[in-house]
Amino acid sequence: MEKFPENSKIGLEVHLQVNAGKLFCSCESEGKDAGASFTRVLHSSSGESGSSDISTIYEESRNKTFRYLVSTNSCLVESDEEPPHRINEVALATALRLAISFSSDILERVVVMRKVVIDGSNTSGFQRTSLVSLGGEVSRGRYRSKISTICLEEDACRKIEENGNRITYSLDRLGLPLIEISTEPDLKDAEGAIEIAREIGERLLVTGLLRKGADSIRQDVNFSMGHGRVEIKGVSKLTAISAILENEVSRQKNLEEAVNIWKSRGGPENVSFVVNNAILNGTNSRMIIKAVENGKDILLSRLRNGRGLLKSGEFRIGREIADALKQIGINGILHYDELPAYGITREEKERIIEFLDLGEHDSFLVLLEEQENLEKAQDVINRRIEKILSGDFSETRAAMEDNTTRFMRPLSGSSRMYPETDIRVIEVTPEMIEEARKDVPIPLDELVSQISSEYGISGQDASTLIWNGSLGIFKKMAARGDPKMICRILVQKIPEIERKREIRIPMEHVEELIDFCLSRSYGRYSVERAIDLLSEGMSPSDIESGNFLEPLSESEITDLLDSINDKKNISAISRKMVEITKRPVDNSLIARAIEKLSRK
Amino acid sequence: MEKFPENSKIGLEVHLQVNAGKLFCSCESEGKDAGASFTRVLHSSSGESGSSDISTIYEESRNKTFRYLVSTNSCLVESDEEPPHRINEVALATALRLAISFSSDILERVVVMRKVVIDGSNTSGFQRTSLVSLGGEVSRGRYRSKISTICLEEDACRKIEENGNRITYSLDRLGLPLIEISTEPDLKDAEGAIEIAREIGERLLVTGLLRKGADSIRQDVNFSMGHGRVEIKGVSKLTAISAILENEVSRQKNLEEAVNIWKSRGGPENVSFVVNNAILNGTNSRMIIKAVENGKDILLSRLRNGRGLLKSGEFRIGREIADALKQIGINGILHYDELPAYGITREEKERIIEFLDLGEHDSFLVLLEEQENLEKAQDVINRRIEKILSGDFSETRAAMEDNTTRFMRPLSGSSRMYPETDIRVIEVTPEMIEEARKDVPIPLDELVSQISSEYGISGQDASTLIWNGSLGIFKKMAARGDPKMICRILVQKIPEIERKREIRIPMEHVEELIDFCLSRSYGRYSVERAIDLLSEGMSPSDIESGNFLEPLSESEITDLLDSINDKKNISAISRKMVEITKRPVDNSLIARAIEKLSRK
Amino acid sequence: MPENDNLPDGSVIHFTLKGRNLKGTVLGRRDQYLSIKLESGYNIMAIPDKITKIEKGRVSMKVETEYPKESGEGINISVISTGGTIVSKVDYTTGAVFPSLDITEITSRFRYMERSYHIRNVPFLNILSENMEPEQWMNLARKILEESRKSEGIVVSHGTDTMTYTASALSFLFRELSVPVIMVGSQRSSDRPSTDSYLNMEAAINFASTDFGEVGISMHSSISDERISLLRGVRTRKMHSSRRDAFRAIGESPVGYFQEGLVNLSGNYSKKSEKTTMFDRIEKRAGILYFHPGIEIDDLSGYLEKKMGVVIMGTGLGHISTKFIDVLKEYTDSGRIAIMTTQCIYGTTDLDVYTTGRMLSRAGVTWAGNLLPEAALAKMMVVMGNYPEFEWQKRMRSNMRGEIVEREELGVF
Amino acid sequence: MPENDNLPDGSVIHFTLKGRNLKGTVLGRRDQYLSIKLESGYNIMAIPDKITKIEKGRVSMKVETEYPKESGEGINISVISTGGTIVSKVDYTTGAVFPSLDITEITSRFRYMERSYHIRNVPFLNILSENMEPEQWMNLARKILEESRKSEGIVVSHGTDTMTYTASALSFLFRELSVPVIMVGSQRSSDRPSTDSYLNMEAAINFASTDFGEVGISMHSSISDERISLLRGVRTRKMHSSRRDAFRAIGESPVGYFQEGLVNLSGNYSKKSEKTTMFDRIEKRAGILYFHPGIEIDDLSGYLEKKMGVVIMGTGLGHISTKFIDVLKEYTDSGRIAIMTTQCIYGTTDLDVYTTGRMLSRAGVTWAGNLLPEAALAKMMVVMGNYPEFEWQKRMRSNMRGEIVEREELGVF
Repeated sequence: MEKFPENSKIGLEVHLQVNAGKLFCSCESEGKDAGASFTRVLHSSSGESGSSDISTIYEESRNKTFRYLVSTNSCLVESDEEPPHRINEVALATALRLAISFSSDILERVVVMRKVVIDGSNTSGFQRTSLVSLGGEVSRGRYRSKISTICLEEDACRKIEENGNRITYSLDRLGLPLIEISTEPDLKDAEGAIEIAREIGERLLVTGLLRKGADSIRQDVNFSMGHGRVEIKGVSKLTAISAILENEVSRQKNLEEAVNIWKSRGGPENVSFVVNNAILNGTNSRMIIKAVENGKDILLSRLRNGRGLLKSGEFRIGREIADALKQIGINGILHYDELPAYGITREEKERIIEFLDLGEHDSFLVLLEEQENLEKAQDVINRRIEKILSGDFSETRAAMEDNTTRFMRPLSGSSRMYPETDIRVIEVTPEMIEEARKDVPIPLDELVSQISSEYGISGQDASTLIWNGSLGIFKKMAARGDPKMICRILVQKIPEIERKREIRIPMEHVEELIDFCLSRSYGRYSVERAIDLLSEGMSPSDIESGNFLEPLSESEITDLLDSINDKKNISAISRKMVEITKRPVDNSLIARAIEKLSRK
Repeated sequence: MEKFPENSKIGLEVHLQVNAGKLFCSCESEGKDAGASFTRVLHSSSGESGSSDISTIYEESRNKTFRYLVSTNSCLVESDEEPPHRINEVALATALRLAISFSSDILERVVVMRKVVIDGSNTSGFQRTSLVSLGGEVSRGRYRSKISTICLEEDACRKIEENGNRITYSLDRLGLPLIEISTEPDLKDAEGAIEIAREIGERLLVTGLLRKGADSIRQDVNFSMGHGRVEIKGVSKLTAISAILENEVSRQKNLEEAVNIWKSRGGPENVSFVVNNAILNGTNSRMIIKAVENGKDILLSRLRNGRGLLKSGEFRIGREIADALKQIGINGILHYDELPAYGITREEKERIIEFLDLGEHDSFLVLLEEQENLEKAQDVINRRIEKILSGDFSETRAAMEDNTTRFMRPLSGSSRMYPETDIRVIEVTPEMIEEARKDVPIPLDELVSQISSEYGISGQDASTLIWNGSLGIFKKMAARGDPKMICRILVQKIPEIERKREIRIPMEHVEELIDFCLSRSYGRYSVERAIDLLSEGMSPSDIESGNFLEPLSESEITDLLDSINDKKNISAISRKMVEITKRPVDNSLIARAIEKLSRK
Repeated sequence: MPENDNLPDGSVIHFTLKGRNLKGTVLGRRDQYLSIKLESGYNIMAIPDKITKIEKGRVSMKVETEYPKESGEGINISVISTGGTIVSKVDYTTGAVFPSLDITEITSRFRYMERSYHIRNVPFLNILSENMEPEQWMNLARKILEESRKSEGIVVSHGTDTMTYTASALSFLFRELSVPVIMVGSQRSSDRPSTDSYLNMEAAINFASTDFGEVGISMHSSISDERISLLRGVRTRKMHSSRRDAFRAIGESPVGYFQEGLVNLSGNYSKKSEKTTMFDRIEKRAGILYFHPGIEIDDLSGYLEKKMGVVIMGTGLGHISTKFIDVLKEYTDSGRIAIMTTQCIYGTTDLDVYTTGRMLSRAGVTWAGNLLPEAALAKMMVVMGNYPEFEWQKRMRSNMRGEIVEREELGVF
Repeated sequence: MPENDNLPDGSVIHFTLKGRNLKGTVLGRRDQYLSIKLESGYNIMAIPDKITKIEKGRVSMKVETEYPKESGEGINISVISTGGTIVSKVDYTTGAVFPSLDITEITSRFRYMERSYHIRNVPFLNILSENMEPEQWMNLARKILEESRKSEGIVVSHGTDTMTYTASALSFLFRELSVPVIMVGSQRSSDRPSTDSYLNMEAAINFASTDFGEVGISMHSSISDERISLLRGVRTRKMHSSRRDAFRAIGESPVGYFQEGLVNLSGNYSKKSEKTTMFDRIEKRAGILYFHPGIEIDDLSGYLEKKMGVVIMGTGLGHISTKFIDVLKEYTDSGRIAIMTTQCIYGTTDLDVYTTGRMLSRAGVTWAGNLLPEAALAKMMVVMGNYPEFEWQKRMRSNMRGEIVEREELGVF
């Protein structure tokens, strides 16, 4: 395991999905495919004056077509066919509650901005985002971190497929409210980052408004160790933070070492490709043959002094170059270190070495690409090498499944932002803040012990209720009696039956029927019976009207026992009685009835 | 061959399609399938007071669904989705011209009526028709007939398919203007009817406005021989009139004879069906088995005194009954005379005879039909038998392919008509009549000899020009010179090339190119060359701009001869020269050039 | 031809015309021309040469329309007619078309109808729908209220021209509905065999027996006689002058369909309530203004004064020439109301997006999403009639009867 | 905070806000609030605790929009802008969005555009389209006439709100056209990456190089960035307030399409003529009246007097309450013109069918098939301005520019 360097600085941007519909329209949080789609291209307004944001241009150059799958929770707003509606009041109130909870200072005016993102993940070509509060602090255990800002923004589309220049997205996630909490880079190690991120996530969880699902909490991690800030996007699992940061530390160390070697050899010259389609005549390499068939040219360039640095030992400059090229849609790059391979023989490699007149430490690059893209590719490679050589490794990187990271784009500057003119400036009134103050989320462990002691349930159960999102219904029902029973239903019975039958039982139905039972003083057996019937697909109104929930009285049980021979197995008797009457039975009443009978 | 009875009376209703677009909208005469369709049902306003028209009710009872194939020459008017537009002025003027031609008195006001027809052949459920003139006379050779009325009406849909209760029509023919010329029943034999019908058709032909195509002239024939009027619908070929009328004479004679026999035996009693699904238990008849499988019941009835009259010798009362049943959608009827057959054995027939307790002259009917239709079927059969027994054979019948006729419906009365409220009453102004008088069609033979003598072409050619519909263009072109050449092109060249290549050469292109040639004094060879090029798919503008039509001059020919060795076969030389120059050649010029060369 | 002058309509005459002897029934006259129905059924308009004989007795030109006031057995449905011809009949003797209220013409076509529904025929008005006035909306609502105590569903037959105005007005007038109120009309009049009235009415009666607690419209879904849509009154517009499928839900899907005897509803509607209650006033002084280039401030001056409220049909998201801003500000300052709708028909208004919109908004002009102009007019008349002035703007913006579609999906344009 | 009052826009300040030190650029102020763009790019509106430092120099709040007056090589196309923003740009320093006329933003996206077209940029007006007035139609027509002598095709960029009015007016103003006149706009403004303006303009330039001799409109066919429709100006309406595909041909199909760099026209259009000629007068005194229940005779009295002609948007086939018949008769008797259109938008008018229609017809009201209200208004202004009074009615009924669809097919509704 890599040691974290002394000068490490770690900051977080935690994004929390708020389960309260969409931020700028009336669509619901969840939706499924609606069976329609449309396609778009995006144009950057590339002639902006002032500091044009290089990341924008980078993405623009990709020249992609985006296909959007319409979801049942999308409307003209997500399709970018209608102006956004007014802001979701619940989402805004939730952001205010979190801000208060973290002692962050709320701004009196919220200005909605457009942040240009033209990778297609937003149909409009921008993400709506607004600064809600400044400053604050979050702590957990021995860790403590300053908050810089809390923002309320829209989530982006969910990527479904990427196929060459055509990317498919779903609209289902687009427009969900995200609360973004950014910390100062004041953490020193991965464990601290994990703890702080966890604390932030739990604070929304406690409100009951954290959306369920895999991507409900996502974090970006900012990291620096002296080579500039790297922003690692899309870390979805907290536990991955350690591995990712360790890998990033190695990468930067190795890169630093490779750069030193390269410089010591005299450094590179500018890469400059020449076309030589004949050089591999007669090759058996399927990769080459196919490329040529597809109209690609063979571009060759010397890479002065680069031998062994592109891929050998721990050195991976080849990958840095390839990742940069991928951003402009160019994939076919080969280099000295990896050959012979891909069907290219040692002899063919020699031909290239000879053709390019390589020196002892020189490497080469082979690009399979149309000649017309030569200059663009050359430019990207040279800029990439120049940046690495400068020792400034700052950039935006994407977290991968295997906990490595890949180059994504240069760091975004402020120059991607301009105001969302379709939405008026939102006034945060004292009344709104007053309202938010009434219900400020407390830390999860505090809440757990509070619930546990208030209702007499275990801490484990209290925690499960919170994570399930069923604390709200629990509190409502528990106020009417028998918290333990209700807890058991919510924590055990329902999750179990949902798992077994692979269904979702709507919470509002559960609520309706528990209410029905409690108002008639029916007990646990009736409630369990109600859940069973719901899980079989009956509607609450059918269940209520059909007298399915009134438990059998002792006298009814006694009467029924007449027709049952074997009076030993009480649960078998119970099953039988349910089968006959379709009503719930309290087993203890059966036992009592049998006993009474036997005493007669 | 049957002799026509002395008291025969024959009248005609000749329907002529006018080639001038549609009568009440702006669609063209011709169109093809547009790839869309819709379905409709029709409702009769069955509660009308006054004499409700029995034919309407008959058709209504069929309970059918109509599917309409949209054609490229239909619009919302044909779909019955928009009110009719104002009347087609050319069609009205043509009706006026015909009226004048037949000395029929034109009404000063034309009132458009709706004639209810709910067999689906009109999307609206009615045909628009209007009386244009009264009286008049038509004669040909020794035949002479009085005209009763001339009407201008809409043509109906073209039937595409009939599949149980679902009938498919095309909208392409719907709304074409039809001129209906009705004669008094003053003809005595088929030949007269044919001659008069021909004369009427030729009179529209002469105007150049008779639509081309198989159904451009259709006639209904009214016939009576003492048993009431029979209206035979849809005689499309004139020559079929003889055979159809002869068959009708036999049918009525045989019917009369059968009725006499039946009456002499004491006549029938009312047919009264009983259900006996068991009677043919164990039968091997696939027809019976299938019917029972389809949920049909077996209905049986005695037919008192009817033995041998339903189908034996020349007697066919069985068919009269079956045809009537067919109108209400019932097909499965069997009777005594035709059994054993259809897999029903003699023994099974005996079982029926026994069950129904038949007397010596009695027949029986077996109906395979759901019991709930029993009364409807019984009613139709009894009414049909009653009518036949009364000796009143009057009805509307349909002409069949084999020149027999089939019962279609009772005669339509006047009670199907009411005014078309969507269209204003049309004023026929003195100016319109004056205009029509300027161009009154004359009989075809007069026109033929007039054209023949005026342009110096044969009567045959003149006649062909008229039938082809190319008289108009001929006259226009001929006025500019060389009528014979133009006639040859129109009468021979074009039809020949069209037949050979199976194409249609647009007349407006021919006209343009003939005009082009004549204006440059290019002769026959150029014009023929133009037709050839058109037939190869070149556009007139390409032909004109490409110098393809200027004939080779004698000097050009002489020059070309240089390169040709064999100077014997002039038509081979001609072909070669066309091939090289793509220009027309006058063979006589080749001959002259060769001669001159040989004399050198 | 002095002899003609005294001929009453319905006389059966023998006459000569251009020398021919004819017989027919006199139907009327225009100038010197007699309109005569010949024996062949054709009508002619002509000046007879001579009338040779006038038969005794006359054909009646007036048709008595008798019909059962109630029929069928099953669920009680009241069919209130306002002059839309549910069933027209043709008198083939004279060729006259006359309306009838004989609803059994429709119910008797299907046995299930006769067995399932007990129809109450309630004649109410007999006018052309273009002559419908706001007062009559009130009266009609009261009649529906009355019938709601006798029946489980109400069908209102109505001319199609202003049907959506009436449907909107009824929607706002009823605070609660214990019965479905289904409006029905026909685009092809019922005197023709191809009429759409039969199927529309069959569907309407079926819709009227559901738990739909709103004011709906029952009309053809397509030009085929296959499927009938149940459309929400406040979100529907007649979008074609003549087609059977002219009625379209704007910005949403139909609430349900009727096909092959079966009703299928989406669930996206208010269920009927325990009782029916209604507002009892209407403020008539409201109107619609269609903005267009060339409209002048002068054009509005007199007009606005007469109205307590005005629905503006602006362009796009809800714009009009900025020269009107001051006039409108003055207007709303005087306690009146101006609501912006869009002449695009489809899509929302939004006065937050463009400068002109923001200026209008500041001038006191109200906007309410995709509220339709016709629905806005009806809503305004009900709101102004029944709420205090200071609530008008808030009420106009609120979604009272589903008249504002909060989420416009892609498929509905 | 008196110190703020003198801060000019564009000042770069260091300040404290709720105890935190921040830096940003002042963009403006509303009440006591300063609008400040922070270094992070976020704008805030706040009252700083204290301004600690004001940097020297200021960020310019005005953006100079420089653009080439001509560009590209090939066919000459004049692009006349009327205030529709062909290209907007964002100044990321201040976040300001500003219009630009730099058409090379579009043409330079595709090599074929630069090679095929020589674009002349012709700034003409800079107004919101809802402020367009009939006089400007005339001026625009004259500008087009002028450009038609220099270019082979004309593109007119225009705000979408009143684009179809202008397109109709131009259609009638030009008696002959030797160039295609293609109007183009955008429904999503061009300051956003998802704007439709680029593709609409690319198509417009391509349409402008065909033999189309009418006034057309180039807008999205669907919400996808795939296909652009060429629509006939006189038969097109903006039918949705916000969607890209808002522009619809009413009662007919689009004249053609542009897709993947290729133009495909149907052939159903007038070819361009040898020369361009135009009418040179317009009668402004015409307006549109939207009929609705509750409209009163009083409402019209002042209005009609001011207008030489009125377009009525009636119900259904063209009906209004019969109480207006006398007023209209008087109006048309005085030599003015009233033309009936339908508020259904789709479908024809027909005053021959119903009683009310026939009464209106007798009262002198004109009708012209499915002529659209907006086209009727423009046509009326041109007809009244250029023909003698006795020809008005006849001209309005005649089909001058394809504004009346003689055959409505099934697929177009």
